Amino acid sequence: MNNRIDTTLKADLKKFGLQSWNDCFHCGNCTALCPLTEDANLFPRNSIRTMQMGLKDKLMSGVDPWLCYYCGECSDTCPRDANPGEVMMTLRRYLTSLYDWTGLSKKFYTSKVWELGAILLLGGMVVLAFALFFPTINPELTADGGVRINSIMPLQWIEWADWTMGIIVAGLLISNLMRMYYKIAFGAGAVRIPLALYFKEAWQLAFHFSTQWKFSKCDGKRYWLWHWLLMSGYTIMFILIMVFLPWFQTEEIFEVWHPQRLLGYYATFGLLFGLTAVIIGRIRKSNAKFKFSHVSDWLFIVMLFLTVLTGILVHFFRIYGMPMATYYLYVAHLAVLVPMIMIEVPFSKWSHLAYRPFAIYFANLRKAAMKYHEKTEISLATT
Amino acid sequence: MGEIKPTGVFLAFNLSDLNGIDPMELGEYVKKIPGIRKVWISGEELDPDPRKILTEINEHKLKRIILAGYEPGMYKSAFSYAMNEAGLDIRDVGLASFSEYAVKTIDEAKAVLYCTIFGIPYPEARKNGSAIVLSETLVIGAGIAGIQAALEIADSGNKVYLVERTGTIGGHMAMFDKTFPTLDCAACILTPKMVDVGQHPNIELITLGEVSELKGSTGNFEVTINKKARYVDENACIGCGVCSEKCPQNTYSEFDASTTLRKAIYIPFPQAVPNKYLIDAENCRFIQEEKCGVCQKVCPAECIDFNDQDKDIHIKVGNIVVATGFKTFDPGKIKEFGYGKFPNVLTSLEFERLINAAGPTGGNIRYRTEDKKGNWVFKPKGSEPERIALIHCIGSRDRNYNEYCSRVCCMYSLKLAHLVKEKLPESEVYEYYIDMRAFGKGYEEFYNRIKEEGVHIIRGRTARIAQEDGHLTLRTEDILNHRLIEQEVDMVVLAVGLEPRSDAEKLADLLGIKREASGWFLETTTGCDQCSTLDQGIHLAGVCQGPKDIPDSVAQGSAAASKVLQNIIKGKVDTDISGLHDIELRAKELSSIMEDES
Amino acid sequence: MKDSRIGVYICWCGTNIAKMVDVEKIAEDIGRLENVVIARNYKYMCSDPGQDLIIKDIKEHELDRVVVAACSPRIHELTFRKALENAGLNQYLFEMANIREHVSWVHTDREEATKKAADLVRAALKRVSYHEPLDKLSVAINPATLIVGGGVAGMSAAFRLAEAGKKVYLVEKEADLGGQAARLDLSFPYLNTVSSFLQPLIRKVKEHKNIKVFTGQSISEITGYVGNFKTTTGINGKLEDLEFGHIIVATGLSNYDPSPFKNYGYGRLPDVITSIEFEKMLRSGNIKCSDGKPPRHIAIIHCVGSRNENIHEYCSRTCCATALKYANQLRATFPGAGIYDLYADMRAFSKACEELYTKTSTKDVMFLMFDPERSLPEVKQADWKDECNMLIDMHEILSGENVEVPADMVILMTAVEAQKDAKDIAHAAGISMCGNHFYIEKHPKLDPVATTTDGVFIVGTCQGPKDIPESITQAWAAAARVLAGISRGTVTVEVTTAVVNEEICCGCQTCISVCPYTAISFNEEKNVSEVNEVLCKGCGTCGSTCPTGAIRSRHFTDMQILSQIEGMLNEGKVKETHKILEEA
Amino acid sequence: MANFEPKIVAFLCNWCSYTGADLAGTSRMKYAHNIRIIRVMCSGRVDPTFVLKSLREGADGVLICGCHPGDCHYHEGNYKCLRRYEFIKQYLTEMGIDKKRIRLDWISASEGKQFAELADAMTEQVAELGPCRVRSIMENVT
Repeated sequence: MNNRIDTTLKADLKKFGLQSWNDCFHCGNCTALCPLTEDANLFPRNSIRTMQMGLKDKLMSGVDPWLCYYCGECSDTCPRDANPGEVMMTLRRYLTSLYDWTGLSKKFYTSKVWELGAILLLGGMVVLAFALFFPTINPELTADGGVRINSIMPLQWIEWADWTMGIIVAGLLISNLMRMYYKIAFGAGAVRIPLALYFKEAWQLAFHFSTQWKFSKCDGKRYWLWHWLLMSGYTIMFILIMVFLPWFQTEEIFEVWHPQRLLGYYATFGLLFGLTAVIIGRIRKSNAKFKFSHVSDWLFIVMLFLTVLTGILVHFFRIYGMPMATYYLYVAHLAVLVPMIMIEVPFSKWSHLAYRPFAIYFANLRKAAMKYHEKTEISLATT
Repeated sequence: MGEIKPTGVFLAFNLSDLNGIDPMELGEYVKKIPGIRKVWISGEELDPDPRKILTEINEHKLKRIILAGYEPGMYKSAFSYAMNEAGLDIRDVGLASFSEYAVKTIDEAKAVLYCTIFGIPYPEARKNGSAIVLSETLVIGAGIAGIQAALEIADSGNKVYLVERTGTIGGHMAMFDKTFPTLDCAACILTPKMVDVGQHPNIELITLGEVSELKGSTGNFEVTINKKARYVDENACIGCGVCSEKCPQNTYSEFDASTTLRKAIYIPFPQAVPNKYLIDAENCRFIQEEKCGVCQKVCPAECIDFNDQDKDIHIKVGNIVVATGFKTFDPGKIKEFGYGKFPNVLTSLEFERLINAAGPTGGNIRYRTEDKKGNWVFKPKGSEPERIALIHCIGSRDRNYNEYCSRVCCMYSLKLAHLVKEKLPESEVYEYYIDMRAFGKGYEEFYNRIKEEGVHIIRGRTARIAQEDGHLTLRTEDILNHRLIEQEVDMVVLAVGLEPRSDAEKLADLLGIKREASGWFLETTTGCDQCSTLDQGIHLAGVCQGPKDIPDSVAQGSAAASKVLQNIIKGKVDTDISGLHDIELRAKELSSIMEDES
Repeated sequence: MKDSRIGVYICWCGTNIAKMVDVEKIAEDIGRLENVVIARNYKYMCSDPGQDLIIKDIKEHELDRVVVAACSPRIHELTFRKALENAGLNQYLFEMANIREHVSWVHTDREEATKKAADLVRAALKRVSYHEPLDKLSVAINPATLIVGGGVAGMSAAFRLAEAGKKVYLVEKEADLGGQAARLDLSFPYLNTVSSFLQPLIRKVKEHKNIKVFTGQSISEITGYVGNFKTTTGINGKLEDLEFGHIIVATGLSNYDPSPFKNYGYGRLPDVITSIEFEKMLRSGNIKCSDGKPPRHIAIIHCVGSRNENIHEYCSRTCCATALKYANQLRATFPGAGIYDLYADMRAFSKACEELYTKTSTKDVMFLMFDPERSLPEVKQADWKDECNMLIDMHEILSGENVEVPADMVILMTAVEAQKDAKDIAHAAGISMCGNHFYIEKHPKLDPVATTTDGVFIVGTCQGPKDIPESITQAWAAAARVLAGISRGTVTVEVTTAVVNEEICCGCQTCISVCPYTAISFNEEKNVSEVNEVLCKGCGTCGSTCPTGAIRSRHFTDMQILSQIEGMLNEGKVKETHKILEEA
Repeated sequence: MANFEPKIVAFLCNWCSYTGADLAGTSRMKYAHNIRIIRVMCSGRVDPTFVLKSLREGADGVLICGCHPGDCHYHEGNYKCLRRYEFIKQYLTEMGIDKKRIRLDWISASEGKQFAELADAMTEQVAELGPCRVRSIMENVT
């Protein structure tokens, strides 16, 4: 069955921030220039071609867009100013929305109203919750003059809220990942993957997740470092508050070198540094990958930045015993934190944190599977 | 004058081609012309969708539509479609194309538009009497196009001044080895023509000369040519070459595209015309610091004069043919290819010299090496490269450099590939292209022949070249076979594109020729005319008007000559009025005359 | 052999010759030989004093032949010939020995070099005594010109010549002027209207007092040679004889009929049309499918009949840019429609065409690439549930996918090919054709408009596919040639031509068969061959094939060359009373 | 055959080969001095009698050069020459003269170097054959 040329896809993609879809005349410069490409993954050109021809299925069953870390070199040297890097970025947004079964992701990506609305709504709910359950707060200080952070709301409650949020997010992410896996493993041009391989290749996940190794192959090691700081800081913080909240958010203020604080500080630093770098980059448009900023890009950065900022303030206020400020900021902190996690992680930009390593994993699986099949065929032929 | 049908004018501009012309102002101007019912400006009043146009036509009861702009034709079919729907005669869709008349100012734009509205060809309206034409002609640039033009005119018994900025005529063609697709050697077919020029009684050859001033008017130009000092008496020099033998100063040879060294006193190449030596002052030790002077001592004909000065030559001519040619793109600009960093990454022109029988290695393909003095040169001895890659579209079809297609690179690359196969049958040759533009007579056949010769032809633009231990590695996507190639080769030839000469702008201003955004001289495409500029006495020939291969340049050289001959034989040439008001009056007058006739 | 009074001059060329060749010795030895009146050596023979020396001697010593041993004749033969003329001696009574390029510059052993130089001088000496005075032959040129073909090229040439005040006969096969261009709506790359310059041109040509137009006529036979051609043609029956000096052939091309391609379904599917048919739609503004509806999807297919071994191997050159032009016009007409361009290689090479290509791709025109050698697209009827009339199956090679392209209208960019009657004109005017019946130019590089027959030029698309500007440029190029020829008034013919000695010609006609210029004709009643000196280029091939030696190629006669060989290999006869003139 | 210096007559066509030989000179390429050049308008002009005459007059070898096939200034003169060349070789062999004494080769106007090499090669080739005895025989006969 031939696949039909589809002209509607590009219109769809424009909503996801596609600049121009047809500038590319397929000289293959981008693909050859990119240090991450190999025979099995000839992006960006191939993805661009698929996009141009509107071959949706092929697009969905492919992982290529996730393998691109957007160093921007292809866009700088493209003879037709077709901006391959940005196209790949757009495709990632598009794929994210495809993987998401709730359809919210598409809404958030394609309409500012929806995204902002959702954020405000969640933020409002948090504030409301506090206002409803704890209209009055009696400021208490610890013996050593710190603010009793948990007297605003019992840690238990927070933890419960925390867990529920965690479960929802996890649920969404996992279900979406399943969909992604399904599309890739059984979509157009899929290869049958023997079970053993899943385990053999599993280490890829952890490795690429923790190191972003492929990114470091792109021209600027600098960008990789920024990105890694940001990402590691985020992850640590994420785990601390999601999993180890009781251990992290303690009444007593430990010594500076206490791992709780060190970890906290590291994460904060990583986030702050990475964010600042990105913000400056995007404002200055210093590099091709920063030239075009979709709403979702900005929103995410801003919210993360606010979260970090409020977090830091809360931290210092409570150390220096300023109860009310601490409590109000704590509420504010949660009011940005919650929507950020609830929206960005499963539906928007931050989901690539999950998709990318899995994409690499799946890509390798496929490669391994192909090799495997070849081998078996050969052995069959020989016998 | 006759009544103008109710007309709508559509000003088809997009921001890219405004050229400093303000559509609003133009719109205001047009509105005042009687009979103009409606004026739209593209994008703002109307985006040309046939349905919208149709309603507009009906609403304003229009019978006729004029589209104006640089490429109004882009929208024409939309309007003719609407006109047809409205049951009107689509011949009433008129175009006022600014590109057609090389319009650059608002007044010209107005004039063109005005003429179109009155149904008068703009050139007709510009015409204003005629001027006597002097029979002498100036040809600027003695490449193949210039030579051709000069010979045509001189053969018909008219005086020609042929000005060449370098020391010899022949231009780029003289540097080539073979010519595609026939593979006959450039020198053998060109040198006889050069000799003709040298010996022609009607051609006065001025080498080392550059036009420095233009006075007078159409048909009677007063040109000043600045002739650089040669330091060698052209009439006395017998071309024995003793001076050059003895000269101690080495420098890169321009004629050999810097693939080899020449002396400070030199002759560009053995068959140079005039076949006389010259001193390049920058490198002459005597002229620089009063030392040496050996050549003067050894010259048997005593024709060397260090006190020679630049001098101005004043001539009067009736026609000028501009054939200043091109320069090749400097691939050093593209950092990914490491040209200038890796010795065996060559430009096609360098390679052209390398494989030339009269080149640095006598036509043997050798590695480029560094000599004792640190110059990069080719030595006849030494080993041969076994794998050679050619990369197309260097600096062409690339918005970072030149967007246009240089037209000749595909074919000359195929030619080079063939020559390599001929000289090194065992070698592997790789061609990396984007679109194979084998368009000319016998070109496609040649392309097929090369394919059969076992040259690897790969669709894909090489992205970067890396050098490890002498080998060069090219990273390319083999698009048609869906794979990446990391090809290791010994030598890379960059098919560099053509660019306007660096002094093109100066000359253009001097002669009042207009230029494209890309820098090539702009012809008035009136009647698909490739040779003429707005001045009836100044003509274009060869690559200076846009990339061309040899036969096209030759043809254009002759074509320019034919216009010159027409002017000379007629004895007079049309002169133009430029003032907007005069043109308006003229157009009105002409249209009324036409009324009377019909 | 009759006595002759020969002067021999050996040139030093500074040290260039003298260094490697003992010029004094040679002069001395040669001076001893028969018929040598005087033998000198001088520093620079080519210099004015050197030439004066020769002139003086010719006058003083009544020399009737001159030999100069110096550089290559290709450099200075003319110089010395002029000197002879100035001295009142026929310039052909001169021979040059090349002892620089062929001796002093290429040898290292002075003794041997001197020997060789001497041999060459003796050879020249022997040869020159057989030289005979020759006069340049010149024929008057008829200032009128015949132009065959009234398309853009033909008319441009005609108009240029006429403007220069020359008579032109313009013969057009069709009922009206205009040719292919008249079928076009817009021209690429700037999309200007063709008619805006074509119509005025037609009018000007028709009205011009120097142009006589014959429409609906074809040329059957042309007689004569450069400067003096003849033919007969005429309008509605009343024939008239035309005489003209030059012929410009601008017969143009015809369009390929794509019916043989089953896969495109031309003729079978109503909405598969050729580019020419589409141009017609554009000119009428009425772009509709056969069912009268506007198309929702339009596909343009390149290289139909071009770049195809079975039909035309060549590239038709203009289709790609034309396709881009169409794409733009279609986009303007149908803003919402899907436009697909199925190409093989995008050959947008002309000025501003690459830019047109870029512009087109920004207008949502989808470019799909196929491989003309492996798999051609296949157009098939769609079934009712597809929202389009046709579907095109193709292997898209940039993605490697097999895809289906929807289409309501398919435009085939058909190849161009030589005129059906190309052969007749070629035969009449003496033009040679290549395999695909396009005319062959004299030299593909340096003489793109001339042919091997003097006075006959080929311009425009009869020589190969071209766009309008290129055709016009060629037309003018030819016009330049013609104008130059006319203003020279006469054409001087190579005198080193062949002549037939009718006494010994046996009438075997071998010469006729070998002559590349059909310059030799057979005289029936005399039963001998006759050479047309105007057509003869003096290659001498006939001379060397003539069994009886009846044909001599002047200035390269057997006697001259044989004696040259003799002189070269023998020590010449020394005259009894030899006296050596010492140098002045 | 110690230091035997053969005499070789070379017929060069005016348009390609002679120019090529000139180029060899202008670019100062050194080659054997045994070559004696005679200019003809076209290699097609080379009449078998020229070859025989040369040998008769004491030449040890004859070299004929023309434009490359297809490049002939007179379209196909060089092809005619090629045919004749085959015939001459045959004829010489029948007369008991080694056909290696005659050689036909293509030299374009740009191939000065090639001409020099050809000249050397030809000289060597003829030198190996030793002197041609045609002349002496003829003189004894008469």
